[in-house]
Amino acid sequence: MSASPATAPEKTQAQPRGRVSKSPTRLAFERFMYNKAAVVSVIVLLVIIFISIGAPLFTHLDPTHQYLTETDAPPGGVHVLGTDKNGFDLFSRDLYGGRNDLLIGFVDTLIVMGIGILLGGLAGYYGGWVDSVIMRFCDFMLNFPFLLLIIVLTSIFNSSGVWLLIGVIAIVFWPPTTRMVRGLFLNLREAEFVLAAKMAGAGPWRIMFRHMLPNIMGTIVVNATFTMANLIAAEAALAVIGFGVQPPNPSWGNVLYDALDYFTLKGEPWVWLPPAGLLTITILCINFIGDGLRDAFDPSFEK
Amino acid sequence: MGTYVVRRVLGMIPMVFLITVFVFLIMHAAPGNAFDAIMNPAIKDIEQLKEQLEHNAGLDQPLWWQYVHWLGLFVTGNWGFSFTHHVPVTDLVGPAIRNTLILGILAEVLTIAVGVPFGILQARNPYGKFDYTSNIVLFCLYSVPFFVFAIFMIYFFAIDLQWFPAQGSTGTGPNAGTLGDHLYHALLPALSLAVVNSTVYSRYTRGSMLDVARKDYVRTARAKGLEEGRVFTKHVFRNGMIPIVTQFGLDFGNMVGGLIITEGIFQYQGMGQLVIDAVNGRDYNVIMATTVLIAIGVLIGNLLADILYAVVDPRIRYD
Amino acid sequence: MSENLLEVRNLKKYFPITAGLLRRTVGHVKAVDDVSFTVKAGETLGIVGESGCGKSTTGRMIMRVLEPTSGQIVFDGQDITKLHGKELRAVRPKFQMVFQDPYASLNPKMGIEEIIAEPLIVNGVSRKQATERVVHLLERVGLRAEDRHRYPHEFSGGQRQRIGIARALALNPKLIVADEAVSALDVSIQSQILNLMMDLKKEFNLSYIFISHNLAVVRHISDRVGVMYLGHMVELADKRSLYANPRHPYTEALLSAAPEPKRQGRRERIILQGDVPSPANPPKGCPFHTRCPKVMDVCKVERPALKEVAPNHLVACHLYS
Amino acid sequence: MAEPLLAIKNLKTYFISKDAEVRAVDGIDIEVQPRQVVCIVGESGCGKSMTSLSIMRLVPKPKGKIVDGEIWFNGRDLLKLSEDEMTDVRGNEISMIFQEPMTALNPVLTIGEQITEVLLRHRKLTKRQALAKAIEMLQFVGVPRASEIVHEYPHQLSGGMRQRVMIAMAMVCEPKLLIADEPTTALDVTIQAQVLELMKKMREDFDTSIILITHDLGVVADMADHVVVMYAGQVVESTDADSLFAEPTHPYTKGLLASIPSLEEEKDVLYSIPGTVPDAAAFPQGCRFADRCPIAQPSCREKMPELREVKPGHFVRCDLV
Repeated sequence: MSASPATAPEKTQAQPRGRVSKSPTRLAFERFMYNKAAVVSVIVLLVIIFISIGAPLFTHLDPTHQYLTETDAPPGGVHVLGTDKNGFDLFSRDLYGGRNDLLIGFVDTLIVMGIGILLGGLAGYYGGWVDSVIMRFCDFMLNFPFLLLIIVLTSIFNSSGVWLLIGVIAIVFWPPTTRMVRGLFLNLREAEFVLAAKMAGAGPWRIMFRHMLPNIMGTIVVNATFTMANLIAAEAALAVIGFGVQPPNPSWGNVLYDALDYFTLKGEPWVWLPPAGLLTITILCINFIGDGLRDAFDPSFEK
Repeated sequence: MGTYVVRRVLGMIPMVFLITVFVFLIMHAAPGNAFDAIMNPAIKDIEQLKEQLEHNAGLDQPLWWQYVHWLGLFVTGNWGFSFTHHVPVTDLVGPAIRNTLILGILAEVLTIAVGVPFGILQARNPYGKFDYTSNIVLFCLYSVPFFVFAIFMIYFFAIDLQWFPAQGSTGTGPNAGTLGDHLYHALLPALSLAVVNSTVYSRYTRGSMLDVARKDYVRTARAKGLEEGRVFTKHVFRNGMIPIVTQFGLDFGNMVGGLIITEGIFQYQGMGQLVIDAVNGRDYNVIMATTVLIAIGVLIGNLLADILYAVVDPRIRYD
Repeated sequence: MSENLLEVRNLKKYFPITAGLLRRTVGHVKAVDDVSFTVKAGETLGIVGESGCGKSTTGRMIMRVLEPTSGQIVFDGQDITKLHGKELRAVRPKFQMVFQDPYASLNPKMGIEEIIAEPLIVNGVSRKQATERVVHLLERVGLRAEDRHRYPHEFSGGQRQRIGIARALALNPKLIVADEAVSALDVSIQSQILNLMMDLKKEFNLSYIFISHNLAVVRHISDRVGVMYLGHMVELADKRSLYANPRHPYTEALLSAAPEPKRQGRRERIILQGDVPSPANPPKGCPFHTRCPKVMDVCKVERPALKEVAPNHLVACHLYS
Repeated sequence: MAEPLLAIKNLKTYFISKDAEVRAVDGIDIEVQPRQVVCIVGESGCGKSMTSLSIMRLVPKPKGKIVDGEIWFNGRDLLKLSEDEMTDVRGNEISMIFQEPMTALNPVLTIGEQITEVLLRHRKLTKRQALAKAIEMLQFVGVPRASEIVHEYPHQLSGGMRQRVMIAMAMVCEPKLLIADEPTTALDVTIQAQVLELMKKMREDFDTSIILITHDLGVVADMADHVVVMYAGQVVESTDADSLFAEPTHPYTKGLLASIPSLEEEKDVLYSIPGTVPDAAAFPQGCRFADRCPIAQPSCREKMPELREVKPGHFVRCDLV
């Protein structure tokens, strides 16, 4: 206004001085790019994704092959990081293992968020008996000793494929997300702009997906990021007690599992340090990205 | 309040019932049983023997019968015999519960004793240098999976420095089985759970305290002439603790999960270790008993957290 | 007298209260309890009352965003009480709403054009036509055509309320319910919006139901005014008659309590004792008898009916029976 | 005239952040005489609430900062007191009530605890004596069942009752000055009338001066001895209440009064002040009202007018009147 000295007509007031109008999403993106830790994390994470997907570029060894004549070999030579007590090449297992961890993290996050948005959205939007049924089921799943379920299912349907594990983890992790999404929808249900959309004649799907969802998408994306970190940690935790991805299929967790004995821990740090480090760095990066997203979507959140 | 507790307890019963049905079905849907796992294939007439054993154990009956049979015995306190340990399940469960409680309570006490005060410390002087640096450190620590942390703990404190045992829940020698011995064995696993968990509580406490500090009634307290210390203890702290109690309730399920894995890593003889062994050995009776107990444990934990919540917040009315 | 555009008959909204072990319904919050009135074409009906009197609930039921417990809403000769889904959406364009909170009533993630055009797009108007209409509407409510490319966060409260009005006008409605539409605005902005609404009414031949707690604002904009108390309509009259000669003791007290910005010739203030009773447990008989300075024995047992005591002046009070 | 109880001189309270300096209060002078009710009136964002928080030295840290000025109270400059000395003043010599009685009371402490807290801080009393005093005070402000209410929590009371509790809490040490920041804005009209009446009684019985902050000129007309009109962080008009309503002089005050609909007289079209309040982070160089002023001259935009005495005791910040 200081820039417009003449008696400006009422309607031109209180508007940004000559700035291009930016959508809330664009503003959030700009705020995210301003966050150094988050941007660095994105780069590091991309590197980790690249080396696990591009694992054949770095090693020609097969991570599922047991070099039975060369068990417990120290680093050097063909086996860059040596082999473990079963004769698996550790370097290739560390590289290829990331594929499974990232796959589980990514796919399960998609599944969990998909279920969460669908069921949580329905429960929160419709309320009443729809809400009751979905929420009772959620409560049941939340109280179910889920770790037990995972252990039982994975050990029963003993298979080295990851898809069973992905399915089981999804079953266990959808309820908290559904609950959260339902809460978000419930908060918005009585919002005046939702009533306005109803008044405009918009149907339930339009209201849910054009009005409510975009307004909670920020929170959901942030939550999805943290969920992904949790899911990767959860798979690894299971693997560490022998119930995650089953050998010979590699994962960072099951490499750690095979290192859990006195002599390996004491004398062969090259067995357990790389997978532990990769796991921690991956989770750290994802969390930093989540943190950056949260600040970007909600600039009022602690600053 | 009384009605509420009654309703919640009554609500737990169908929940526990459903959980047992599910676990029972899952167990029996699996190929193989305990006898496959334990029998020596060299035995003569193995098929016949197996059938005999299965008949004795009731495994040739219809599934529903087996379930009803198990349920009937279970509610009367007869939890059956462990196929792999060859002792009554009740004998196994007793010490396991004790060990797990020692570990769990120690871990939770450590978590809260470290996490909450640290969060308060940060909130007392927010946005300062200390707050800023500790926030970054906590965030990094929070991202370390607790089992990775456990491995490092074992490496440094058990293997390198030899201060603590690397595994087990009791030692040998004259002190074996005393409370001190139990705590000594539980400390390392408890710490590895607590350090990472306490970062969650710190972050949460800090946020909650800062949130409350912005509330109108805190301004009122200042307008009344109260000194800063009193404003904090009486107004900020009390209200700031309310969401932390909620967090405690939400955490309960996670804690149980963490305990099972920690016990696995440290070979600590609690419920978690028992479950892992039982699952690996297809030991039905043990699986059923531990599952029901863990489910009940989680439910009771959630209930306690809800009651605690009502105690600290007079606005909550349960009716 | 023109035809009634809207007839509301015996409208009720009860919200159940549950308690006990089995969550049985132990009572009801009687938010709106047997309210009837009409709105003529081109007329503005003001509804005043204090918080919790049921005025907003009434407005929302008429707008069919809240299900009535019982009663009938006849709009333009059609009973719309029981319409649902497609049928309801077919009649919606004829009645629209302007909301209280200029910040919450616009979707922050949508551009202004999308916001105003939504009712048009949903009802099958082409993009191009919709844009033309948006430009026209924006100019009509005192904003610029270029503003359609902006987002809500770039506008002030008063400007947002203009956008909300433009959206309500998009489908050429016959009736607009304005629920505390100027309450959140500063006085100087409030008068801008009131003037705009009165201009638009003439131009588009609108009817308004103007819901507010502010008696002076209601007087300014309305033709007839209804006073609500604890879910009931206690007085309903022509504006002049109501403000010059309030009949119901509650209306009288309400008018005397509203401070008028002048120093000389202020009316004697009637201070009511106590609070409004809870609508979950309303008093028997006349809902106002617990605070009424003119209470009689009959008031405690029998609820007075809304009756015409003077031409076009209806009161629910035993003083007039 | 006697020595003023409170004299604010050239007070400046700014909000300073990385990219902006928001001049919430920008050089105001206000005097409050003993037993006087001074109303500070203005629209949202004019700095009236920040003025009151500045007197209490409770401006939100770390961004808010009193950058200049003096606040003389009872012969001392409050801005020069140590934090300890200031806590002795708060709640004891000056106390304050706020707009939202729901959020201004601590939800987890009983009413009794919250009132006795003030007494235990400023008076040498035992807990039992303090509780007795609290009950007495609650009865005095018209809270029924006072001896039971002290053991109840804020959420169990109605809005009007909560504000009475706030007043009891503020008055329990019999302060010389009560600052009431929009005390009735969140309340219904009939409850507002009760609370305003109570505040008048407080002034009579305790000889307390009151600074009443409000946006409602009706409340001002009802309560004020002296009125200070604020606009964009500055005082634009300051005079006794009678002359303010009889001869409003600043164009803003005039516009404000003309834009309020009346309960008693018919106004065809309300006057409306065009435009919106300037951004407090970027005030124009000259008169801050110039862009909205009907009589503005080019000179108004060059030089900031001083607050000058146009008649004895009547100060106006405008060079054209």
